[in-house]
Amino acid sequence: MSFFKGFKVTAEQIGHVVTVQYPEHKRPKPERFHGRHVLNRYEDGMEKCIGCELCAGVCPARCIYVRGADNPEDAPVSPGERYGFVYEINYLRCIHCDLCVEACPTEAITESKLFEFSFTNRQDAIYTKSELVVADDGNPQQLPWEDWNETSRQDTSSWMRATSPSGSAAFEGTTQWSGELGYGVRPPEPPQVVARPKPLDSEAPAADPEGGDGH
Amino acid sequence: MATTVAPIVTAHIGTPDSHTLRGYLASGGYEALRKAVTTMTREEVQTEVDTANLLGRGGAGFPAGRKWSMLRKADPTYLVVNGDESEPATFKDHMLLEEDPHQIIEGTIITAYAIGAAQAFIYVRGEFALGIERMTQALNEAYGHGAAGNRIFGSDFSLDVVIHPGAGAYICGDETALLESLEGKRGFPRIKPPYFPAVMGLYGAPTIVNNVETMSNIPWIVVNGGAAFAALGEPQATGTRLFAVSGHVKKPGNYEVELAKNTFRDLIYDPRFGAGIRNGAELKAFIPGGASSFWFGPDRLDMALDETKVKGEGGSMMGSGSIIAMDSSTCMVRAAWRLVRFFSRESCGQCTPCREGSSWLDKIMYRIEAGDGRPDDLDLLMDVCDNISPGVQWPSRWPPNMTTICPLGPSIPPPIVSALGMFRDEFLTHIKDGACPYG
Amino acid sequence: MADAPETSTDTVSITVDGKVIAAQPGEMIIAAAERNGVYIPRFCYHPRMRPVGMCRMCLVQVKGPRGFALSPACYVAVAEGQEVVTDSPEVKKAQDGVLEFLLVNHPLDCPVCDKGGECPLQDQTLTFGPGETRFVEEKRHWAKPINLSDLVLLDRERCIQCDRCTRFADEVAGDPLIEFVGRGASIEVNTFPDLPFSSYFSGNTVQICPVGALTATPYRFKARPWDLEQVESTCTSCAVGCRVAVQSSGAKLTRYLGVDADPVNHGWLCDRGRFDFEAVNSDERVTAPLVRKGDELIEASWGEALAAAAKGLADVTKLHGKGSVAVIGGARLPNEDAFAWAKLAKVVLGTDHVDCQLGDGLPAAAVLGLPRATIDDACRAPVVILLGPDLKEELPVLYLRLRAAAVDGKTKIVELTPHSTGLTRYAAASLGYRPGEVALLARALVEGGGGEDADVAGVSAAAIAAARELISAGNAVVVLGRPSLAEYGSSVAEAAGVLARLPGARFLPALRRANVHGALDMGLAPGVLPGRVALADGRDWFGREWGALPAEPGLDTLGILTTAADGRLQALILLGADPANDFPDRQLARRAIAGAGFVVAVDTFLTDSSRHADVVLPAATYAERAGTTTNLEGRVSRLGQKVTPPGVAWPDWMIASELAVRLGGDLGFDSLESIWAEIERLAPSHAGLTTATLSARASRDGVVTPLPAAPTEATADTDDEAAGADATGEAPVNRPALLSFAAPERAGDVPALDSYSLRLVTGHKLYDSATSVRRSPSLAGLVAKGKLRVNPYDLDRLGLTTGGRIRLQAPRATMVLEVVADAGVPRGSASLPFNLPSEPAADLIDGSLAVNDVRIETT
Amino acid sequence: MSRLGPDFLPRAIATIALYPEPRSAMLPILHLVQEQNGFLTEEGMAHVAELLGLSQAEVYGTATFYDMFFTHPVGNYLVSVCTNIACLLNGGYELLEHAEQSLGVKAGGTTPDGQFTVEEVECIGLCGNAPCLTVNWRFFGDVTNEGFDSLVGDLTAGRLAETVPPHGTLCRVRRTVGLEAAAAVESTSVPELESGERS
Repeated sequence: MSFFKGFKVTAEQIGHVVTVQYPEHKRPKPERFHGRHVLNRYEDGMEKCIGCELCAGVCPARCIYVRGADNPEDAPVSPGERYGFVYEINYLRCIHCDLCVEACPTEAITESKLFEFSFTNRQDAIYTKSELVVADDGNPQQLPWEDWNETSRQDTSSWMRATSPSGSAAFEGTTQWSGELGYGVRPPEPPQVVARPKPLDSEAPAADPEGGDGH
Repeated sequence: MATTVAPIVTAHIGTPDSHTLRGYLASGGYEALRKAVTTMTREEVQTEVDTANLLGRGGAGFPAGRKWSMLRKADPTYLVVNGDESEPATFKDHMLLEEDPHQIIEGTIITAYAIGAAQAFIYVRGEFALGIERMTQALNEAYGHGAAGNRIFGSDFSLDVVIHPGAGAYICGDETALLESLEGKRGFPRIKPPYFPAVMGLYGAPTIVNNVETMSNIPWIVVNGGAAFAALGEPQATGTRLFAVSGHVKKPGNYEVELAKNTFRDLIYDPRFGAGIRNGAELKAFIPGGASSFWFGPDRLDMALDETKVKGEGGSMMGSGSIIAMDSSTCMVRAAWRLVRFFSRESCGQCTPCREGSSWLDKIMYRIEAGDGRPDDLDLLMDVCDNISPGVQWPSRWPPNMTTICPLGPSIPPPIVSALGMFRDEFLTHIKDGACPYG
Repeated sequence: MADAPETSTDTVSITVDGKVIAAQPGEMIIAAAERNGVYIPRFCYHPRMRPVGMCRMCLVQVKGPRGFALSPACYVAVAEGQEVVTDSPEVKKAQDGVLEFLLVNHPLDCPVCDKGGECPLQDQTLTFGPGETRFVEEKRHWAKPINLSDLVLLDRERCIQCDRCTRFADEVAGDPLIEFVGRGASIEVNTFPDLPFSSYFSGNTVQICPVGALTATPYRFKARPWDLEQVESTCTSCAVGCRVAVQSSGAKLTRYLGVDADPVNHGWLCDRGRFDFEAVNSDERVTAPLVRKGDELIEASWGEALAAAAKGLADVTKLHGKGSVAVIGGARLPNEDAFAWAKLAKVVLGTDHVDCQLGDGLPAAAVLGLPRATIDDACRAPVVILLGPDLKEELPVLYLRLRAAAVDGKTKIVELTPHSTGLTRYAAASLGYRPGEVALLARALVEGGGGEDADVAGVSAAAIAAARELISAGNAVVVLGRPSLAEYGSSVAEAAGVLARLPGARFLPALRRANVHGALDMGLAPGVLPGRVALADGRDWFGREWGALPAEPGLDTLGILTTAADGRLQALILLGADPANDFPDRQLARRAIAGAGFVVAVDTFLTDSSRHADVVLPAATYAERAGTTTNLEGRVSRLGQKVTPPGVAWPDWMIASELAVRLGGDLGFDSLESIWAEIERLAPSHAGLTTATLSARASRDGVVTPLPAAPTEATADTDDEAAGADATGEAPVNRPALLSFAAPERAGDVPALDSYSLRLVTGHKLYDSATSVRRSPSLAGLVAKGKLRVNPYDLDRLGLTTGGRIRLQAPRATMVLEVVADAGVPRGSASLPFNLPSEPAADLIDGSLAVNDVRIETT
Repeated sequence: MSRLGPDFLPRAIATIALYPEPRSAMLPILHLVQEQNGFLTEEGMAHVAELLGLSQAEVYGTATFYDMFFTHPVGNYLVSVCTNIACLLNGGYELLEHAEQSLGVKAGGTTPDGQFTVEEVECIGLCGNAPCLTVNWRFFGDVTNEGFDSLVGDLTAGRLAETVPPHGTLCRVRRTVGLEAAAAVESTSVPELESGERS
């Protein structure tokens, strides 16, 4: 009897169309799909990456290579002293674990839901900064070898991070999701609604859940 | 009721030309020194001071004679006189320096004789410009009179005295900071061990540091004997002491009174002294011993002027001998904030708890006073105070614990802890109303 | 208690957290606890500096008369029976409190901070601190960062006022150029306005800063700590041999950190040693062999280049005999490589014209043959006689050690110098002698005599008498080197011979080149064989294994260059040497390179010398190959390899081996270990020092040679045995005796100084035109303009004013430069740095003269 | 003239001679520099460093510790208003506010004509006459708003020249005596300068 039981799932699918005509038609991706990375910018165009190498440090696949440099005083690339001078991700090694996104102190690196790219040589699998950094509209650049269709625009969006106490002990151990930076703003998930801490700020870490002014 | 005794340190104040040699000689000046160097041995002078049980008048209240006896035997040794009076609302040394400089010099030279010092330095607070001028003039006159310099009054004893001006730093009132400053350095208090002045003081040599008022007592003790001094007051609090009374009293000023036989009430209310609270107002609280002491409410007015009692029963101190009366119109948050801000501005910056803690407390207090306080702030204030002076509490107890090199650290919490302890409601009103109820 | 240590007079037992531990008397609690595994957090405490108790992080509870009270563990000394608690709630609260206070004003810009990832403040906050802050106000703000100097940046926002850098500058370096400024919460570290922190030791402040307040420009944003890989090594910028951690990221060196080697550097490095790694990374390195084709040096394969070199050398030898080839240099090489080259030269090439010194040192016998002292010996000696270069400029960390000893009153310094040095202000006596007459002064110092008021070498009798008094205690350590390169080294050797007669005198040679002492040990000197053996003494011992050795002692560098310039020496091998730049008599060196028919250069860069070579062989350099090096104490310590050499550069020993094969010999080496095995077996001074001994953990700070137990003195009285052995023809040849120093004959008097002239004095500056400085961009900019220093009396006499420009005339050359008054230069002398690119004294010097005189004219 | 001039240099040298170690003369000599220049000029501090055999940073670091030393120019009249506890209770802040308004500068500032600098100071020890202030460190107690205005008037008119010396003058009385110290003044010359560059 158990033999037939095993076919139960299959049998239930009879009559349903479960395949789609890929690549002409693409399914919507799950909300937290881990695709290829983007390097975000602030609204004024400054890069968020400060070249701190925490992403490279945390990467279990050792696929990220970052070098920092002094921001040129007359034409700063990012706010503050340091910017990401070199930024490379080797997609032959990347396992899309998103730890780099978690580690990033400035939310400079996030993962989009784009994943369809192929290469004809190994060198091309290394995305450099010029390819990873978002375009002026804040969305990822479409690179020639990436397969985008009209639905892909929404795949360029991505959630920020999974576990984020944001420096506040009030949320230690609480799983949180913070809002999306690149593409639209979705409501935060339930645990954060109660009292969302201010993001970790390099100058004044706010620990006050009531958000009183810093005087 | 207040006792009446002949003044000791202020005997010449108010006499004509008290700050000149002529005026000083007219009232028997330099006879003590003459007596000491020509008829007494060093040990005899020490014995008199020991008998007098003269407690140091700088704030710590350590017996001067005992201090002298702890001096490490070495050559050279130095005497340093602390005239860097900067404690808020303390102005007695200021008066002595300006009005009776010769008495200080005489006391200094006698002390140097007693302890065998090679040279004496009188460190005068820089802001006391007139005091420095009068002291310098007095010193010139003293040399001319044969009371200082080579072979004083024909004896074998010679001494060079230097008037050293400070330059504006409260912390230099701490004896080790004063020594650093006297060595021409930043006034950073020294770590103890190893820099106990009596062992390793000025230039690493054994050094006695005594307060100006202490020095001013010495000539009288030499002339009248230690026993006569000890007969005043009580055995644990002998002699008279100069108190600076200020704030909301009718007659602020310096008053010399017999210790232990008088009370705070005498100083504040006696018509000869403070003469009561002005404008007919009520006394709300008073600070018994300078900015770093825990405050007293009116219930402590009848406590005797006796360091042992003030520390033991009162949990505070007489410290620098300054009494600040605050009437019912006073915003206690503001008063406490101003004192904390003082410490924050005067912290030397060495120890983390004092440097960072004082400025943080200043910011919190300012915020509360300005109406931006938060409910958690009161606990925060207490905990930050506790991190500076572990175990600080209300009602207070003496002595406080320290996490810093010098006592400036534990001086920061008393105003806050006292104000919070006695007037918590005022803090809460500030926070609730978002403004100071006293305008 | 089971684990109670036995109490003896030299330990005190204290209780830490309930455990009884043995502490040394006078030790601070923090140190005693740490040695016994209890780490008490700290920021301001540094074991090499006086405690200040400023950060208050190390508060622990110590039981006193009033019970347990919080006390700082960094300045409370241990006492018998003391009870200490480091883990109670009270201590924890105090630690929380202090860390919260420290973070009140400390910016949380860790991601951009170079210290992030290796920051004591980060680490201790995680270990001991609170999880959050309650500070909601605005933090303190300063401009970030500011330049304290060309090498050091300061971010005052991050500073936690621990006093480490300022204390270091004042207490250790003696350059109090940074200070606390302001007071209380607005206290900051800063320099005098517009006066940079230009200390030779400024990099140490970066290393000991417990936060990212001080950062170094050469490392700024170059890497993160978790990128770095590290190997321990020994610095080869000078002959002090500081232990250092070499760090790299990717294939590039990124940073050196001082390692606290107790007998040597106490964790300190000079800035030249710390930052000259940039030269290793330089793009201008020679990365492939070069062979001259006509006027040009053309890249070639190793095979071609070695063949060309071998052919050239063989041709010369065939035509002119074995004495027609000379080897100059070798001080850059590790010991193993120096040994291989010595063997190549003395056996395969058969020449003894080998010298690792460039006319700026002392005869090998004066370095190797005098009783040797260690740095520790010098720092503990009752008196140190300085007869050498300005240690602050040439051997900076030795300067630090001696300065500390003098300041602490542990030793007194008596200095014999022709111009004031960095140590002059710490010296108990500084005798400023007339150049060339140091031997006379030494004689007066040792023998006394002379008239009551007779000057000797320009030094007054009173000053000599005072100095005699100072050295009368005996057991002096003489720091021996070249006080000036404008006079003969033989006068110094003569003075050394005189000073050696002082009872108990020992010598610490102060030659500055990296491994010059190792190269001398390995026989890269005329008349010397490896292991501190004279050629004549070691002929049998080495000959047994090596075959024929040169018959006569060869020429030193001065001799080689003179002969080559005359065309009587036909081939030169430059072993990492640049005589055209570094030899005191540059003109002679340039003529010699031109005069030698065939020149082979083994080098890392094309230098003024190697660009004239016929064959250039690229060598691997520091951190690119392993080996050992020997410092001025004779301490052998290991070098670490961290990166790979650029291009096809080889280690020097490999070049020697390959060249030997092409010359028809075989050195018999296939690895560093095989070389060391032969050194251990043959070199008497290194007997017993096996690779295993060197690699042992106990040898991390190096091993001083010869080993105390080594069988090196076996042959002093073996004449009879040897004779007996000859008779039977069977008995083994004994190890030869170590070289001994025979005081040279008294030299003739130096010529009198005419009243128009000044006698030239010259020595190195730390930042000069050396390759490692020029090729390190961070250091190259620090090279100063040369100024002529003259006694104010002479300046007056010549009618000149300080700061004016003058024309300096010497028979060899004329140069225009600034003159400044300096009372530290004796009358009749003029002092000019030796090797600055713009005003090189080396252009003025005639190496054939005992002293060099110059004249000053107004421009 | 920023280094110590002929009027001040001998006083500085005599001061050094009073102390067992030269560095002790730091504060008195810095006062002299301020008396001569009105504030501590860089050249003045460098000169002190020379006289005491110290580095310039040591002098600078020490000077900035003390409130009475200014490393920037201040007005001819330095008006220091106390606001500490005794004055606070007696209208010190009101007096400071009045002073700021009446002179038209904030505490720490100097009037455009360079005459007055107003600063808020900690207790200056005249608490019996609060509120109080000093002008060039000469004391004025029980200062009312009107009293302040007339004080400013007197100062501007030069009527107080007897009481209030120029800014920076700490002590108008010269020490004329001494024992070993006085003898030493005769023979002391400027200490020999540090030779060579400090590096």
